[in-house]
Amino acid sequence: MAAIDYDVELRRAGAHATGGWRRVLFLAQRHVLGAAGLVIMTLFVLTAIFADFIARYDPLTIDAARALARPSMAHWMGTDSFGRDVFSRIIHGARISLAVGIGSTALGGAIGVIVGLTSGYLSGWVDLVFQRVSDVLQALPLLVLALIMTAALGPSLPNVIIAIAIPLIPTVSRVIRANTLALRELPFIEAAKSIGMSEVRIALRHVLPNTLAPLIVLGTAQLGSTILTEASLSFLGLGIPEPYPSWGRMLSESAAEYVRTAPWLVIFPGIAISLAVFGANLFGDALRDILDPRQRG
Amino acid sequence: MAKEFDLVLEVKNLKTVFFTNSGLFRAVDDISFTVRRGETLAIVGESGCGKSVTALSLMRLVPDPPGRIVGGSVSLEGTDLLALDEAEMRAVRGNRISMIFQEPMTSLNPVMRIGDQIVEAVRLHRNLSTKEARDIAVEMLRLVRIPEPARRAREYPHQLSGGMRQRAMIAMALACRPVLLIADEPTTALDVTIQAQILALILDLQKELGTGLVLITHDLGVVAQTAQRVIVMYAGRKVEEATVEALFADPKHPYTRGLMASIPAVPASGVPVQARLNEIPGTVPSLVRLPKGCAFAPRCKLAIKRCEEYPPLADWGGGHLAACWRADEVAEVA
Amino acid sequence: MTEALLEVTDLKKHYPVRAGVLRRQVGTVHAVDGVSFSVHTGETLGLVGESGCGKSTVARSVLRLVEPTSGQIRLDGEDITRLSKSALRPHRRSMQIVFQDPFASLNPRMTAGDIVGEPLAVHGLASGKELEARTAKLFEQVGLRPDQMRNFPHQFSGGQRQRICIARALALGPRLIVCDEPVSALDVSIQAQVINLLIDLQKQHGFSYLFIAHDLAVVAHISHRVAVMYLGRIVEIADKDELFRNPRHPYTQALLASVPVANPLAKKLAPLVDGDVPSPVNPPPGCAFHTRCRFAMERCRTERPALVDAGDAHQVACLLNEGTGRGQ
Amino acid sequence: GEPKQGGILRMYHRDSPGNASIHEGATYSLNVPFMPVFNNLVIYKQDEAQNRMDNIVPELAESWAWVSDNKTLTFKLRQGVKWHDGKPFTSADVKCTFDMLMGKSQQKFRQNPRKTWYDQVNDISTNGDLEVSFNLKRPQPSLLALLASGYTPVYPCHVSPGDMRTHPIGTGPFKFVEFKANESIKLTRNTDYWRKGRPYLDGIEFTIIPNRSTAILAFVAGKFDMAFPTEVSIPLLKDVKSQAPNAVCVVEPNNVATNIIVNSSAPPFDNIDIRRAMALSLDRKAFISIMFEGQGDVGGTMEPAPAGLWAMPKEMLESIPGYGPDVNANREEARKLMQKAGYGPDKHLAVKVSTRNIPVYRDPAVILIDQLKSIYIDGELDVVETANWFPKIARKDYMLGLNLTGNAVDDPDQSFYENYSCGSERNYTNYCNKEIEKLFDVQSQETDVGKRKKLVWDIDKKLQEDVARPIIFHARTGSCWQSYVKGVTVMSNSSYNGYRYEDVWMDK
Amino acid sequence: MFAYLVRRLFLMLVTLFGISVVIFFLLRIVPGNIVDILFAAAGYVDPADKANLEKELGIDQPLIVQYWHWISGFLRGDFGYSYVSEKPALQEILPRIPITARLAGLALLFSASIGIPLGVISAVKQGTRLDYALRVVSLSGLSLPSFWLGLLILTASVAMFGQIPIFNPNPQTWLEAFATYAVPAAAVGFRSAALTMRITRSSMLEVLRQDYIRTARAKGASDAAVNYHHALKNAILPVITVIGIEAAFLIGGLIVTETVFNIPGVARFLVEAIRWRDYPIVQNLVMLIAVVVVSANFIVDMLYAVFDPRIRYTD
Ligand SMILES: Nc1ncnc2c1ncn2[C@@H]1O[C@H](COP(=O)(O)OP(=O)(O)OP(=O)(O)O)[C@@H](O)[C@H]1O
Ligand SMILES: Nc1ncnc2c1ncn2[C@@H]1O[C@H](COP(=O)(O)OP(=O)(O)OP(=O)(O)O)[C@@H](O)[C@H]1O
Ligand SMILES: [Mg+2]
Ligand SMILES: [Mg+2]
Repeated sequence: MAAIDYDVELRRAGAHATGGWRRVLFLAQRHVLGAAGLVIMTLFVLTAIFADFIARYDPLTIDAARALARPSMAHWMGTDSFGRDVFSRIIHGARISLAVGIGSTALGGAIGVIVGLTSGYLSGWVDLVFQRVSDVLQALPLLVLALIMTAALGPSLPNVIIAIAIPLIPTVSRVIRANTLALRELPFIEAAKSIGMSEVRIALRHVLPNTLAPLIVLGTAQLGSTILTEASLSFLGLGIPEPYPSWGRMLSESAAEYVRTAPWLVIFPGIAISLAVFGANLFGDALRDILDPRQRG
Repeated sequence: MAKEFDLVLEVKNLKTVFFTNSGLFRAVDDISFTVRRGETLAIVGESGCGKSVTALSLMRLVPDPPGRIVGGSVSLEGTDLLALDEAEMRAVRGNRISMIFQEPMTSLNPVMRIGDQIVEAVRLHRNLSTKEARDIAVEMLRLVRIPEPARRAREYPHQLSGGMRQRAMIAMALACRPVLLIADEPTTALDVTIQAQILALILDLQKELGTGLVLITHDLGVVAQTAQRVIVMYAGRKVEEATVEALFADPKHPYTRGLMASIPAVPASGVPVQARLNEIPGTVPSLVRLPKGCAFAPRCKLAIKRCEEYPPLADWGGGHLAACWRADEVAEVA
Repeated sequence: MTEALLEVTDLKKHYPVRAGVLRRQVGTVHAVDGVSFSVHTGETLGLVGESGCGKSTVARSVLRLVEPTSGQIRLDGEDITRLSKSALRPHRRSMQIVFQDPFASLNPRMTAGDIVGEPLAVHGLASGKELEARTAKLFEQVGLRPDQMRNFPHQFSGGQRQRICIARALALGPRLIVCDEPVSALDVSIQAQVINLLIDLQKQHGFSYLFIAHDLAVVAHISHRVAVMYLGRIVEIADKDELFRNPRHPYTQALLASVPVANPLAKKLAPLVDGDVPSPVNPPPGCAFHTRCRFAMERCRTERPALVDAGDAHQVACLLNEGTGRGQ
Repeated sequence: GEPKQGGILRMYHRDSPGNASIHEGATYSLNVPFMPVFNNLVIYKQDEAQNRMDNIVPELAESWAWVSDNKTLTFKLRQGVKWHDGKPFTSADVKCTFDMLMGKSQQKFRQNPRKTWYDQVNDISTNGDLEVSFNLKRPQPSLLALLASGYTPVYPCHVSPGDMRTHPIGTGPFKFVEFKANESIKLTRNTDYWRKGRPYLDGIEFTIIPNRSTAILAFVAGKFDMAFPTEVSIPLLKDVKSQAPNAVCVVEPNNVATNIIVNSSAPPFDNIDIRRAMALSLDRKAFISIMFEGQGDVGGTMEPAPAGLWAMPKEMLESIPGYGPDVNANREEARKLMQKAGYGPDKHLAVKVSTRNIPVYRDPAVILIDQLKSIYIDGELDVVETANWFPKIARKDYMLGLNLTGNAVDDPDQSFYENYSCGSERNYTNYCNKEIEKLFDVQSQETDVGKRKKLVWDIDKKLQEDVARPIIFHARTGSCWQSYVKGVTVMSNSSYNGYRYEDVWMDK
Repeated sequence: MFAYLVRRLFLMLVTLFGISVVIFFLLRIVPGNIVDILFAAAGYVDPADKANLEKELGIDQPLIVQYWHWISGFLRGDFGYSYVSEKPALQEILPRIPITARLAGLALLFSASIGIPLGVISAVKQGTRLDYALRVVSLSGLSLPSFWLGLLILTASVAMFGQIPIFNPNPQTWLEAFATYAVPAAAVGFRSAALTMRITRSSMLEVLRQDYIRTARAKGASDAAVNYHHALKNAILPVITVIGIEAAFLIGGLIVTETVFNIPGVARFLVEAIRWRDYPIVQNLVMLIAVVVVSANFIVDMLYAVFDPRIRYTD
């Protein structure tokens, strides 16, 4: 048997990382990819918040004189055909992507949670109806639904958020419902009943907090996919309208025509989207490992 | 097998640790014991004291990471299992040494037929055709007294009751006629009447096949009814070892004694008034933050200053080992 | 004895087994199939039986955590079987439950203090400082330190968690505590502590317990009277001494014989019954135990024995006991 | 070299036209694939880029003449022409076609967008199988120009308008084979074509590729012999030139004017000052430089010279407010007007700029919004789905709209009556000025081209000064084909008239 | 089992009915109809002509009547006529189905044949560099906008090979036919394979912790036998579910892919039909897609029963 360095092994297992930031640091080391994801997400959020300070030009100002400039010191990512600074637009685009991502995830999530909780908690015919409705929503292709929704509502930021949020509802509500059903069987819920607690209070105080972990995991995963959905909608001409610098919009239609003459118009927004979604996915993945107790080694 | 060993298993100074993020768990700390042919050795102790890890260490199935066998030797009929490479060890597992687990439901593969699971065990170690192996499987099921074994062999685990599943596990474990069988709490998940059936079955088969048996349990009643020799574990250590008669007649370790006293007994007759039990105060210590010296000292009425030093396992006569400085006073004080 | 605190008469709980297009009911789980018993003030009634025989269902029905199919539950003389949820609320203070699994019984996201104080808050009995003080008192009562109120359940050991559960049950000052296998999940050496605590509390406050366990020894220790269940029915009920000295039902006898005695010199294990417990969906006709009973007669297959008094307040449901007495 | 017979011309198509009936459509998405199926009475000469009165040539008509005070236009028809289904072509078919266009026949088009073209026609009369006359209410010399447009094919009498939408029958050089919506359109050579030796091609296959970048990539990769005409944008043109240096590309104006439709029936644009200010704020050069890298034209209603026949002289154009070269001065003036109307640096005017959700509409709208910022107007883009665009405009549910107006023929009659006369369905802004309308009639009847031009210039200038429908620019677009494709001519003052494909051949 | 089938079928019908209602009314809520669009294309509006046309197409009738017309026709297999092409809707839809089906099938095949093995490897090698690399690749697959990926593939292909892998309606050879579908299928399949890989991985990790895996090891089974024979058999269940659900998502992915690669399949056709408000096409096509999706879920459930003997669907 080879000699074993206990300290090394323990360090690897994270025994030194107790409490507070040491634990966070350890988790970051253990989940390098997740940490990278968190860094990307943080940068993304900071960019969105401080877009006005980071961007070097107004993202909307048109200047024919500097149209289609190659990436240079003046314009790090070049300019588009309107002479707008691509870098500034990407920086401001973070804001829109974040708004779409967080907005639709939060909206779809909130409704999904309410539906899922009610459905799982009340069961009976309410559940049956909700289940069928979510069957219906799930059998309709998400993009088709979003397409019709944006067509109905007209393309604007809030409408795009709503259109993307609606197809999210069944996904979220299914997860929450399954969780609620599982939780309902647990003795602590029965204990709450036995002390005479009302059903609503049980649902809010005991069931909901315990569905938080799967919700967060689902949320981060969805965050990424909503950003992608917005991009796809934009590609099909139904995303956030001009002149707002949505990344999807920057990539779509007209920009695609520049794929070889001015590739920076296509490359940078594409990278921005991929990176943001990638970051959200990395982080979500790690979060799932950390939050899901069954995943712990 | 070239030669018949009387001493089937000899474990010396086995140490298994877990490296976890809350620290180093010395789950098995310097444990030694032996099992003879046809003998039943019981290991008792409370939850988390290292019984299962001991068993898994013998099979070399301790999950790594986080676990690691860090010392000692396990010799099965003279071969040191810890020195074998993984392929050699695979040839031993399920063949010369087998194990039955606590949860019969989760320990069987839910998507495989019972018969196929036994067939697999046989074919991994015997060069037999599927047909021959299937015959053996049915035969084994018959041996563990499953009615209509040929039909049951084609069923899936969920179609069997808990008792029958455990019988199937036993059939699988014994299919290759191992020299050593490890049973890790084989009846804890079962009802008392079924438990009695299963234990009787295991003892019968053991007698029939001459297998050495390591029976792990936390139920002193089961120990009394099944074992020839007993090891008592506490916090990863062996604190006492004796023949079953000696242990029950005269427990030498305060923990063993406390345990025996705290177990309510079915009144033989006329005992009954509702009365407080003798309790052992405090809780089982965490394996990471073990007290210095004797791990039981903080809960022990007999604890003295000296207990900060770990008491060696001493022979208190007739092979009755106990790790306590005041073993000879235990009977009087308690 | 005095007036019964809890009186259960002919309690039945059938769960539907549904199948088919419209989820029509195709069968019934006879989880509890006509159970009657009473618990007096200050008394402990033990309830034993094998897994799945309906013990927990009895416990839950008594507390109206499941709605009984039929029968009557009287608490302190008042019929609570059909009370509405709100009418039931005041009665909830009189009866509480402690479950088997102390891990699952505590909301992992609440502090121990909040968990124990919650019943008081829900019933508006205390708030703020007072709530804290009363919670602290409850902690002391069950042998926990008040400074542990801020800790979360996972920071406690199994025994301590069960104490938290007990403290929560005590909060409303109940008169009846239903204990559904409160010690089965605990370590042997801890089990004694919890049983002692329950006994001490009973002595202090005069609680009544309905104490459920599958371990005969534990039941024997804590109970005044013991009822034995098999497949949804009580097959025997008697004073503890009487029952253990003189078990009359073959099932009770088998149960007693199957318990391994912690004495190597005592008789070796000899299983008295073969086979498995039948399914409660299709309980055998007649006496449910006849499939495993060594004394089964032709009549047992068709005739269902009633629970009859065999003298000394010893009731048994076995045809062998009709006039004579013991089965063996 | 000598034209060669044979080969199938593969072309991509920018989108799927709704149907195959030219008379029921108003987009050159229809003309490009279906013009080859038909013949007109007369047609602009297909191998000359500029459409002019003097290069109109006979087609189904062998000759024509203006008679009785220029109030009757008589055609002698070609003999022996057969429809693709074998039936003979006669004067009855001509009468049927134009009666239907005027809404006089039993059978009706589902929609008839160019009905107004024949407002001055009283009736059609035939004289035997081979003569047909258009009897006018008053002289209208430009009728001939309208008849020469690709929009004016002759339909057979014996085929219902419904069938013409799905399976058109014509007399043209190519026969219709199939039209799979969103997928492809296939034409095959009319072996029985009256013009001997034509067409050269065995057939034409259009593959519908709505995604422009995919389409261009496919052209560059050699999948197609020809790109969809006048659809190659200036940036893509550069791309094509670098990737496929052998391809032949031309850039021509296409007589499509990008303009602003102003809702003058509601505040704030009911105020002429604000309308003027808006007109003054435009930096047309910037539009052209952004959209076409400089390759576009500034003009009034009529397409600018030299491709356009009716454009105002430069000095005249620059005298119109907002057309002057000094953008800053214009804007200074605009700001004054705005201040007069009560707006200023502290009080901006919020305006919605509605437009269709198509890049050629959206992009100039974005630039417009940016330019309006300079005169205290905060514009917000309101993109409208095609389905809702006209109903919205018709409801007057907009403030400013960015619109494209394509002119089928480079003739003032078509453009003035359609877009500026009171009550015309395409007069989206409801601009109505009786005096100007009188001038429309005057110029329309004028047979002397020189005099007519003067009249037209004055009208055009007045229309711009009234800010009826400010024209921002006239576009230019590219057309590309592989070098072995010969005989293609891209029209320079219309994008609706040049797709007979009789003269196209492939040197392969 | 039979009762279960009947019950499932009944629920499927309920779902399909729900979908028919949703899509029907959703389409009518969306402003604008075919007539508006036709007139928009012609650039003018004439209220009388409009009314005529609306009458001709029957869209002036009360919604309930329209719904009944449609749904009763649908049940009889009469899908009506496309508003745009004026051809029978079925004739428009049917030829496009095999194209999309081939594409989707290939993408799913791609997804399963790459995702599952890599997922197993990643789980078995958990925590190693290989695992990290595979996870990064799979996550990047989930992060790339598929139209962007498609565009880059097209561009690169033209730049490097002078060839463009867009749809070829008349492939000459078997290889050409395969190439027509393979590249776009790969572009969609990448995302789907990434998803499958992730699910396989986490499902495998879950299963590898189970007691019966330990039992298998205790029998002396080799790692390969344990991983592929014991674990994968159990881990495959959630993977099947995800692949089943993917079927619905795939349609969404196909919309952009069919656009970029100019494939005349149903997905793009659907979008085009929505744009034209071609109700007969949209409604019937959505119903057909829904039937496929719902059936896919049904098949997945049935596969469950095949793979997991515990599931017997008695209720
Ligand atoms: N996979 C693991 N990771 C970390 N620690 C472990 C692991 N398995 C066991 N341990 C630790 O080893 C110690 C001994 O565990 P073991 O399972 O042997 O106890 P046991 O005596 O079998 O208890 P029980 O009666 O509950 O089965 C425990 O305290 C536990 O914390
Ligand atoms: N919600 C339910 N729906 C259907 N059947 C149920 C339900 N709850 C319990 N049962 C069935 O009722 C029977 C009695 O269950 P119960 O939990 O009361 O048994 P128990 O005696 O407490 O068993 P254990 O000792 O395992 O806790 C069992 O067969 C069980 O499967
Ligand atoms: Mg164990
Ligand atoms: Mg129970």
